[in-house]
Amino acid sequence: MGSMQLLPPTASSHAADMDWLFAALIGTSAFILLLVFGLMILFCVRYRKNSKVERGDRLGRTWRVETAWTVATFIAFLGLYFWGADLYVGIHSPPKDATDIYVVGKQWMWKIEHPGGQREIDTLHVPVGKPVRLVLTSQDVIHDFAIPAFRVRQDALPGRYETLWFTPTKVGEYRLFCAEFCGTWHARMGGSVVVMEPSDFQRWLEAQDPGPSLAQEGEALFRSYGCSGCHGTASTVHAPKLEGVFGRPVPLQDGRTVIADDRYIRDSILKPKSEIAAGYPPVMPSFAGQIGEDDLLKLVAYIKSLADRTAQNSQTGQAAGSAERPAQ
Amino acid sequence: MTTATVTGKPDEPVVATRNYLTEEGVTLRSWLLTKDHKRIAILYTLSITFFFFVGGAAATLIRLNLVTPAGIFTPDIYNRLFTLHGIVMVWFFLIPSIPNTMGNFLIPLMIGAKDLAFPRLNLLSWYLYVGAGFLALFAILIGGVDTGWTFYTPFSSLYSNGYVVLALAAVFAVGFSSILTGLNFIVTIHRMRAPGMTWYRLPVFVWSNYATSVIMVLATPVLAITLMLVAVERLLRVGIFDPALGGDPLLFQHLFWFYSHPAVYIMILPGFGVISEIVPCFARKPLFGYKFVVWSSITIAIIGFFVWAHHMFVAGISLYAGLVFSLLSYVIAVPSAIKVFNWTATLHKGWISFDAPMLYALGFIGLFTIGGLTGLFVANLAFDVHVTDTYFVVAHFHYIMVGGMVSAYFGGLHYWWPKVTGRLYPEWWARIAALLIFFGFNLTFFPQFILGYLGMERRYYSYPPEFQVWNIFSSAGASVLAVGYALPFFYLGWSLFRGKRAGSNPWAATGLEWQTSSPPPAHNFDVTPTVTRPPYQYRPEPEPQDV
Amino acid sequence: MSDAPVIPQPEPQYATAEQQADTASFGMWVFLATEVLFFGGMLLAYTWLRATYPEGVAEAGRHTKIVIGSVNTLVLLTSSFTMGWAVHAAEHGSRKALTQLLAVTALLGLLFLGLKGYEYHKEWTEHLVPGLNFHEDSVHAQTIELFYFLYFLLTGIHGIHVTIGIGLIAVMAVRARRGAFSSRYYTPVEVTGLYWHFVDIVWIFLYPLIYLAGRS
Amino acid sequence: MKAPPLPLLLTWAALLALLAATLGLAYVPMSGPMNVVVALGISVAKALLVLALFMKLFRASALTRAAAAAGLFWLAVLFALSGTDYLTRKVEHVGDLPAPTGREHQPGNR
Repeated sequence: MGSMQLLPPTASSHAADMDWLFAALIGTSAFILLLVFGLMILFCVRYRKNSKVERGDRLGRTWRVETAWTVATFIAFLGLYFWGADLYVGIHSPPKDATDIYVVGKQWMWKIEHPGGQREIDTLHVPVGKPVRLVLTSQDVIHDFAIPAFRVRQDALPGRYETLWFTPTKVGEYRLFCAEFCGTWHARMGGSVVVMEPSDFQRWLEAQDPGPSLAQEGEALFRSYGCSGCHGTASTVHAPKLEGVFGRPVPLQDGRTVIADDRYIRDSILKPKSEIAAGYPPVMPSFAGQIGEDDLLKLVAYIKSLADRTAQNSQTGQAAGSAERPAQ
Repeated sequence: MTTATVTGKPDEPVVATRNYLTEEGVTLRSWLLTKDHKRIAILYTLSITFFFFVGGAAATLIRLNLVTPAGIFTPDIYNRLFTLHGIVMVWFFLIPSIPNTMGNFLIPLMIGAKDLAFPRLNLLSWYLYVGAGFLALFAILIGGVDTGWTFYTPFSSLYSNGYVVLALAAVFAVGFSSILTGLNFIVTIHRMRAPGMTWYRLPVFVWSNYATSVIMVLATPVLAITLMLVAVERLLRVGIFDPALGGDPLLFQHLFWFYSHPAVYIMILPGFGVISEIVPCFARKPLFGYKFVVWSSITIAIIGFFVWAHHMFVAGISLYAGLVFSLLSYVIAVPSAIKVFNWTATLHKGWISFDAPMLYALGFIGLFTIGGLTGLFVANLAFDVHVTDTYFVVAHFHYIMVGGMVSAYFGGLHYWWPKVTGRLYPEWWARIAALLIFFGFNLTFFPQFILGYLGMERRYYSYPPEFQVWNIFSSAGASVLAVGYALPFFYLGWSLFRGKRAGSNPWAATGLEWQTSSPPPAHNFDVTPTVTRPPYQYRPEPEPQDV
Repeated sequence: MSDAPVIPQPEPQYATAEQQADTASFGMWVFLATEVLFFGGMLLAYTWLRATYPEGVAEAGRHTKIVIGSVNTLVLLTSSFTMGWAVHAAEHGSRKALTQLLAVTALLGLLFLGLKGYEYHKEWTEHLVPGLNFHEDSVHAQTIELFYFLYFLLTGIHGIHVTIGIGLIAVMAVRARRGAFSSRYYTPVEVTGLYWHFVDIVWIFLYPLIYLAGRS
Repeated sequence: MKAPPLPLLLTWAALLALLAATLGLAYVPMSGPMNVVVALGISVAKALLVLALFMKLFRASALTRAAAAAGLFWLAVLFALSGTDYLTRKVEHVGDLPAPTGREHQPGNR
């Protein structure tokens, strides 16, 4: 059995701010509560039916009293509003140097991918003192990534990214929950956030089997989904070659030109007929519903990694990922 | 309109032999086909009581499950329990509770009318309610629903394995019951007032039911159409709420909360009305700041529509929308605060007695104040990022809806019990129940604020062990609360047969409903009253009030 | 044409017949306010769809049957006119004109439903019914399906309203024929008229949203 | 039956004229959202005609007009406040953000 804990651990840059806000809210409420309860009890005792106390003149012009307490409460409330709004904007403005960690929610687990390709499920390792931005999405229903010790949470919606950032301030292990009801095992969709010293975190990262990077995995998927059958260099099908495509303009059949960015690549996989590259027959089938959100990420990453390669030197398709991963 | 419609029989002094309970016959048929608003109110009271105990049973099982961190039930059963609890309590108890029982019974009496404007519509509304109720029970019995009462897409439209469409149909139907009631009240209050009953002579109870009705009429259709869209989406696998189909789940949330936030005010505004009747009566003083109380109700009904997205601060709405909705939420806190101050000020220099209705009313003010103040917490953008979807929110809205609304419901039930039944309830037992409910409630729900801040999430059938202590407090409180809620069922039932005869005005209260006999005759007033004075003209000593 | 002044006794909850008449018409207005919000939810969904996928909606709009839609608008506007005329006839106590005009209004309503049914049939054969037989090769297929999803809901619910309206009008016509109304008592006709005009107004907005999208 | 009263007849004629106008204008290419704006503007005009003359809102009591306005007001609230979200939302569809490739990520590189 647990103890009679009153406050959760305070382990992020938001947490202390939030606790101060909490204190202010409690202070304001306590003042109003004591006022109301105090007066109620006072009146109930003093003016009980059998009490002989003098009633005398009652409050006359009520509108003065009314105006006074209306204005007073409104001003107090406005103060609280601005405080909260300011903090909220802060919670939604990640610093530029935050590390991006990708989180995909799925009934009923959190799949987490570090920039170096390290992967974990239901556990998130982060270094203390470094800002982290989580990029959240979901593969099925709405989930919510909640870390009470950091005082942050954010819904993860299917089909789009939401972000969430924090700077852990205290080494330790904290609970991680799914806060938006997502089905049978909603209560078990969680785990822990492990905050480590930066050096320990480096060691942890290195000790992880980094596995293939996203791009490398994407390459494997590129074959297993059969993409290489048409887009591969050896293919006889007249399909666009993807080397050097990313980030460059692509002329379309309807005369427009689009930049081959993340969106374009993704749409081309899911809705291939929406923007057909000029000079190619619209023969590609749609992969909507067949490729999961995390696989899609990997495919896009792979095609990106082909950006500065030409068709010749990518025969082996050895993605540069492992070599160029940030120094660890 | 004049007093030309005299039916002319003299009133019996103590026991009204000619009353609505017997006047039109006592057969089942005469009840099931009645058009008398008072009888329909009784029908509603019986059915609502039934659903209150259904929802209460689910709540009991939920609290039982949460005694241990591992939980007792399987997650699927637990998920169905809280969904059942939510759907039944929200749509089959809280929303119709005060309006459809006391509102139905009292509004015509209070404004000096013979009935509501559309009695047949009133009966239809009850049949819709009962039909919807059976549909909901049927969905529960054949396997239940596991979406939560909020039916969030795409979970409800694609992933849930419960009988979602049936539940949606039930809520759809009960929505129409609610719309018809609201329509009836609005038209009645506008068109059926007795001579001299100007707007500022209306009791606050009537005003707050009027405000409630406006919300019912204007918000419920949006819920109905939204739930229909979800049902079609689930049946046909095509729809606008699922991203996989090209839709937007936040569109569902916007539409859902456009109803469901104002619905909170549907639940609480009639409670304000009840308290505004009880407090002056037992303080023997006019209501302090009558016009402010009245206009704060209307303001709440209107601004209540402007704040819905404060349920969505972490759901992915834009930053700007969050700022707007939070500000508006703070604005609506002001009229609520005004009411609390006015009730408190009404006590000043009064002659206060502490009969059971007054105990409930004082309990209401206390619990509602806590609920309202914690509303400031969750309306706060940043703070909501930490506590939304936790037990903090659960505790907050239970303080409003259970601590506030149910206290008001019981307060009103006791206050008007003599009028409705012609008999007095046993005072001692009633006070015991009021105290049990107050303390049991606080024991149940106050720990949940702490749990919420600690990070215990809603809708969890099992939880980390460090949360157990507070959960045990909460469950212990729930058992006290259950006793408190069960008690009135017994002593009120007893009083139906053995209670003392009440007479027409046992509280020496003002208000037209007390001018007619108890129980009132089928057509309410033998002579249509003419009103010459504002409400709540209380004086220290009980004296006969004339009209 | 002269008919005996028929003024039924007011129901017991009313003091006078005027009060009852006022109340009925006010009740209908409040009901119409509900209806506005009922359609409003779907209109918000439509607005969202159109704002999110403008091109798809434009393409979907071009699939709609503009001739039927326009003729139907004409039919409904005309029926509103005959309804207004019927109320006018009731005000002047001309029983025969009232009966005939109500009948014409109901028939126009039936014509509307018939054309609508024919339109649905064509859409079925063109595989435009979402969830049941939808098939579309366009790149905007998903949006077109969503558009038609909303189309069938909006027009379907509107069609239910039309059907109810026709029923009400038919009842009024029968009652008028039996001489239930007079220049001093015709509230039911007036209230039915309010409902019918509202159904017309809904269509006035549905018409450009559905049929005129993407025509330019 | 007698001839219809002139105001009704004129209203009907105006409605039909507006119908023709909206149909014709729908085929005229206009810039941006002007087609929708024009079409809805004409619809509003038609609806006002029906409300004012067929439903006799001109002659109705203030209370009736308030009831009619209430529905529209709350509809406007639904649209306007939903707009605060939709018009300012920066939706990051999956795919809009740079996916991590494991090689390009440098601190400060976003």
